[in-house]
Amino acid sequence: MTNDEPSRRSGNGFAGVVPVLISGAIFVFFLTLVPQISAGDVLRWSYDWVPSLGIKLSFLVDGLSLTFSLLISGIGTLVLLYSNTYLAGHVQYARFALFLTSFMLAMLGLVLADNLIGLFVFWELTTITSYLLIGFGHETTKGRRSALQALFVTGAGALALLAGLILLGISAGTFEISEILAKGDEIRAHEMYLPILILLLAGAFTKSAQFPFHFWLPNAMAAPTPVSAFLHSATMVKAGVYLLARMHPAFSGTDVWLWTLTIFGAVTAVFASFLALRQTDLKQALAYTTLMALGTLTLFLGQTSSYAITAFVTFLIVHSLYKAALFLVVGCIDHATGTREAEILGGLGRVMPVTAIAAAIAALSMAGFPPFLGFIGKELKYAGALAVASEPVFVAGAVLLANALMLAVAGVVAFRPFWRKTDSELPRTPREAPWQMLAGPVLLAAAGAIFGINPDLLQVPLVNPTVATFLGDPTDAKELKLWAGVNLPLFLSIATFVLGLLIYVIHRPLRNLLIRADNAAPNFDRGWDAFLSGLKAFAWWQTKYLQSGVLRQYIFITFATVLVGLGGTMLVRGIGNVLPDLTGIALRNWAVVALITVGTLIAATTRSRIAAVAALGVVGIGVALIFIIFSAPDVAITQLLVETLIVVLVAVAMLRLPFLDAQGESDHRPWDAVLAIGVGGVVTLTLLAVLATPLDLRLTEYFEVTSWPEAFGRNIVNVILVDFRALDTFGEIAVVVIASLSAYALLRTTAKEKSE
Amino acid sequence: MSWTLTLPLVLPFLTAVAAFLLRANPAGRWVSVVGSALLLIAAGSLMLETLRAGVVVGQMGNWPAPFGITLVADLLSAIMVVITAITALAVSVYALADIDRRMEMLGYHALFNVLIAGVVGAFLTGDLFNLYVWFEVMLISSFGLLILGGRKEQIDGGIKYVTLNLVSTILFLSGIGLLYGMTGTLNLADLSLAVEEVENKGLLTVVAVMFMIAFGVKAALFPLFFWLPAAYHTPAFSVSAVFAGLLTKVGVYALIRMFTLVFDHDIGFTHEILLWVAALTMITGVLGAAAQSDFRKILSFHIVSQIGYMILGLALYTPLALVGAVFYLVHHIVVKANLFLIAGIAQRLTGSTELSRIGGLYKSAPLLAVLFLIPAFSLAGFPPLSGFWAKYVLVQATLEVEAWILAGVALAVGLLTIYSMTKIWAEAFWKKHPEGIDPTPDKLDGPTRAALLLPVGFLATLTIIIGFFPQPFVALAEASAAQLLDPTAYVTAVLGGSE
Amino acid sequence: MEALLAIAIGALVAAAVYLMLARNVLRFIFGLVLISNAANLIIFTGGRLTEGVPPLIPEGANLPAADAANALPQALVLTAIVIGFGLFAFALVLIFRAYTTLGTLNSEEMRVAEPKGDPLL
Amino acid sequence: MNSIILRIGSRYVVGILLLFSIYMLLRGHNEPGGGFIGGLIGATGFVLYAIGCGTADARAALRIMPQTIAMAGLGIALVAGLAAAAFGDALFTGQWLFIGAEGDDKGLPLSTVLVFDIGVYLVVFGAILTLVFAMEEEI
Repeated sequence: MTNDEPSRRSGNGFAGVVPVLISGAIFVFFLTLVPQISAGDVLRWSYDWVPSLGIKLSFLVDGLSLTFSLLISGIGTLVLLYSNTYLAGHVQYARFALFLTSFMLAMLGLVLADNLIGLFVFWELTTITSYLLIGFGHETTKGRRSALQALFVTGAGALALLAGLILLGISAGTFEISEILAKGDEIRAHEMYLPILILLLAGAFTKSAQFPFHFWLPNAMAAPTPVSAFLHSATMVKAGVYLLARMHPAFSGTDVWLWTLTIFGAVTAVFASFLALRQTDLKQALAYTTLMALGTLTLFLGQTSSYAITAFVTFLIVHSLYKAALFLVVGCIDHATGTREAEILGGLGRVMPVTAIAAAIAALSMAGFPPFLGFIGKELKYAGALAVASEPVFVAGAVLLANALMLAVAGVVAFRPFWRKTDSELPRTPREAPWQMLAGPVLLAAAGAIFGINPDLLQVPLVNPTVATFLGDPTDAKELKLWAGVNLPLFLSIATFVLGLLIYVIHRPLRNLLIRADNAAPNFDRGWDAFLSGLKAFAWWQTKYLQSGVLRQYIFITFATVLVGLGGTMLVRGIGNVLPDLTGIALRNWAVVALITVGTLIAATTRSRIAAVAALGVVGIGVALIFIIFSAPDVAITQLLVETLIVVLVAVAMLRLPFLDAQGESDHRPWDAVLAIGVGGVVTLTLLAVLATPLDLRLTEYFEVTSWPEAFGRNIVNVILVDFRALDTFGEIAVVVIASLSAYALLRTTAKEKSE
Repeated sequence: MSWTLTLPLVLPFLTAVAAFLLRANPAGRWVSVVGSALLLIAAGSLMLETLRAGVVVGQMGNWPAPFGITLVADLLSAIMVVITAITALAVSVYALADIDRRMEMLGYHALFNVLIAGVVGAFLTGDLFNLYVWFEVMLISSFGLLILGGRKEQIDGGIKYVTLNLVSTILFLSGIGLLYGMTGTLNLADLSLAVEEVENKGLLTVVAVMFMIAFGVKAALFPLFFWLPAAYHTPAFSVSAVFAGLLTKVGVYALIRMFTLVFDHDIGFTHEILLWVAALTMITGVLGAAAQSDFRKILSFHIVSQIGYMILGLALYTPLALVGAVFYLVHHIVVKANLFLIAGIAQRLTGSTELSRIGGLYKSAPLLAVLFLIPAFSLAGFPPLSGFWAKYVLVQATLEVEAWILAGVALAVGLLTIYSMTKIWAEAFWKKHPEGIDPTPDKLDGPTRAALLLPVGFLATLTIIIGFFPQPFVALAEASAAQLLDPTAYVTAVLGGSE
Repeated sequence: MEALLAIAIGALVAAAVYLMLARNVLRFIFGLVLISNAANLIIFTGGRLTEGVPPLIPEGANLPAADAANALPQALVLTAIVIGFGLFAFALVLIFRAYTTLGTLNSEEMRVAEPKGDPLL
Repeated sequence: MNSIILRIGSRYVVGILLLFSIYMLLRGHNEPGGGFIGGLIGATGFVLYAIGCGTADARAALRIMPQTIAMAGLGIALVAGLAAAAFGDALFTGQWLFIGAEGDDKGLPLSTVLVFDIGVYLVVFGAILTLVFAMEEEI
């Protein structure tokens, strides 16, 4: 079951240590900013990146970005420390660490960016780096498929997002986020509000894996477990949530905003919780609870009440802490036993006591038991849900159901593997994880407990300033407390425990039911395959018809374009009167033209090679006669010489070439004839129209005047060739040289191959 | 003096002659490298001169415009010449390891340098007929390079390439004849004034469409692109890299030049056509790529698709859109040439370019993997690489004029580009080699490895520089777009500067 | 006369296009010869026609005869003829070579670079 | 083709055609002719020679590989254009030297323009022969 075969060799050298130190330092740096930010300051740093396009690389540290930054760098440090042991001695560890660190930096950039385009740049950087991380198991088809799926789905959303951000920038007249947020009323009233909102939501929902774009996320679990812990607790998937949160002050407060977020969030939360319960792979189960959390967070962002916002902020932190801890725990289990299958695992509590305790604490927080932070989060969720003015029952119901299911899942993931009695054979004999791998789960779980017992540690430094980013005033934040008195949220909490425990007890029969239901329901993951093969089939189909490989068709389309293009333009734009004037033409000239025409007709229709070559010669001579008659001796001589050479070359080549048509093969092509006559006709019409316009002879007059006095030549044509337009002639002889070289090369390679 | 203008054109010719006469000498192969390096210097000084003077003009043979042939470099021309020189240098170094002795004896270096000369000439000339001549110089050298080596698919691809390009050539030539018959002049600046005098505007539009089709074939626009995917995967890798980078761009350049300078009398018609052609080009190209399973064929179809973006910029005809077009041109040359070079290395290491038959490069050749990711993700438009800015500017330009469908197309095509690039990545790099071959670069000797990897690294670095520090490039593209939209400076420099 | 020539050029183009659309690529070459002639004649005619006065400056004079033919299109046509010849020569050799390596002149059978049924990945 | 008459005859023809071609080249600036026409006529002589005596003989008589001649011609044409640099003029500016010029009589004109036309002549001459020789050897 494990995708990432943990190696027992140790030591990744610098590649292992340096990233930990970097991210640790970043975490400490952000910690030092906490007092300033909680005092109400906002830090801003800006660099004119592309002033021509109004794009700045500007960064903003406020409550929201600081909270995110702390979660990202803090969890990042622990994950990197963990990975160094988890993937000890892996040949590609250096790349892994590089990608993970880059991902972390991109994520930090994303949450700190104060410019729409800057934000987008980092957004896409997380897409790229996560693609590389998800595809870490790149030698398996599954790994590659998952990576592509994540990239494609989030990439599609990102393009919509880009369009949305550009439109937002154009509408607001600035790309600086803080300036845009100050113009909230203007934006909500703007005619582009709805399109922009839809585009932004498309970006956010794909990134945050909201239903119906959720399917890529569980597949992304193909990545090594530490990656999952990082991407799916505090970072990647939270990017979408972050975007919604960031844009909240400018966009929230409309019905569209409220209902889109509420419905998508609620549906995702409930739907995902059921799917979570359906899983037997611990990591998959966690992945789906991540979806549930994201749904819940989105749901709360729909609101503008201070309860909802406080609930959002608290649950954001809670979820990051316990989810990262649990993912890492699952990694420990996997590492120790070689499996993540819930139905096999059991009884690990005795051999892995520290892991078990960390798991238990994190799971209790997840399940929302007091005195952990999860409890406070849950209470606030209910309070927030009830604060929804129009449909409190719907929202509270959704939250209740989701919470209860989450409790059950917590039991499945963090209780059963440790405390259930089992006879199943484990792939490996388990033992306790090393300290580097325990540090993460233990610290994160402990944080959940400490903040739960003493919520003030969180309230002033982080929650209040973050709430202030939404509502403008830190005092708007609701108080975080374990005991809020006997109220409706408390009753809902109790109901959750009862329902959750009930579901846990019956989770195995329920799971079978869910599996059956899930199999019957439309499968988005299979839909993805269908989409891809449909895309390929369509591409294949259109290419087969266009790029058919048949030269005749290419030429036909090209000439058809000429006919349609020129003819169509003539019809639409008109070219005036082009009636040809055929009076007063000498008989001699009629004869020459007749000669050319007859030669042309024979060349076009004959099936005899000799006749064709002879006809070409006749046409060539006819054209030369035109040149002679109309005072162009140089051209005429050249034409005659060249035509002779052409005929000779063709004749020589034909000694080896077959007849024009195979025996009995007809080459009668009515449609080609129609096209050909059409093109010929269009050319004649255009030329007639051109001849009806006056010709400006300035250039020629200049040549006539200067040819002898200044260029010392009496043959004006030659003077033009070697002096006035010598550069043309130079290019021309270059063509001749290269043509002969190329032809020579062609002939010589033939000779070579034959002798071989 | 006009020599800064002339040198970038003369140098490749000198290099070609020298390289050919020295072809039997082992040192002959270095002539190309040295020549390209000198070309880069010359192009750089032309760029500086252009930045200083705005428009640099040289009257060949000292004959005043519009009577003789004028060479002109405005910013767009100078930018294109510099980027041509960069590509030439990268490819000529790569060719040291890629081109075998037999091809050299048959004149590879002469063909290559004359090709570059033709490209530079096309960018620098201010004369329509002279443009035709440079197109032909370029075309005939590309014919030679395409078939050099003489494998079956080269001949087959060559037939399609040659026939379709010849059709385009004839159209171009006829168009010149017609335009001359109406205006009596060939000088582009003079033409831009002369067409205003033409009374029969309908006829002028017809001729404009004729040029559009002729250049459309060169630029590989829908539905005239067939020659490109039919041939670009067949020649030597150096050759397909330089083709991919430069040839279609000359067509795009010609379109930009003609449809900003000369044919701007009926924008509502001509540029509207271009707009939809651009969209269709983007879509068919990217779908074509999605249907392919060969490294180079995928890349070839993507050229078509991305030409669509550049034409989109031209067709929108706003300052920002033209910035996008120019920026896209530059970015795309660097990136596309590089990807073809990488395809060559991948083929060397794994034995094929057919994706189902190769793999394992990520594990065995991590440096190459990085070097691939940079241009590939840049092509797909990921920030902060050069392709992102190109795409960004164009999308913004499209949104500004509220062309929603086109913006949607541009973005969706970007997504499908990601799909193709990751297909190459997943198959050639991530997947195990199906025959268990270890594609390690260690099996190449040191000089070969250096000759192959240095140019790739150089171009990748350039991609990163453009991506991370886009401001100077955007500013340059802006200035260039301003010149294109208001050609007064160009026209006065050419016509007035002669007195 | 220009009008008559315009019609003849149309006929040349039509025949050339018809030939170029044929299966046999040798016919394409024939078409190429015809259409090159047509393009040259377009330039020549576009510069208008003058009978019997070539653009030469007689000995002792500084100018050609007042009604001399337009020299510029002649020079252009000359250049175009030569370039056209270069391209033609290459195309002919290419087709010759195509026959010796691919064994056919039928363009529908030339499917090496773009084989039928390219497998989908 | 092993006729003695043809073999001997072709030798004379080569000489005559070469002379005529040079005549055409030199008069080109003032009367119909010039480098291109001259080069073609000159090449025709060697083509006939090759038909008469075989390409091997013709190549031997020519001594230098025809493609080298063509490329050298390109070089000469380019140098003729570059010569203007020495006089501070733009590329392809004609430089004239009139030997024995008196008043209206311009004497014997020598010019870079003529050198350029000689380049053209050599290119055409060399290129045609490259092509024809290779084709004859192939077929």
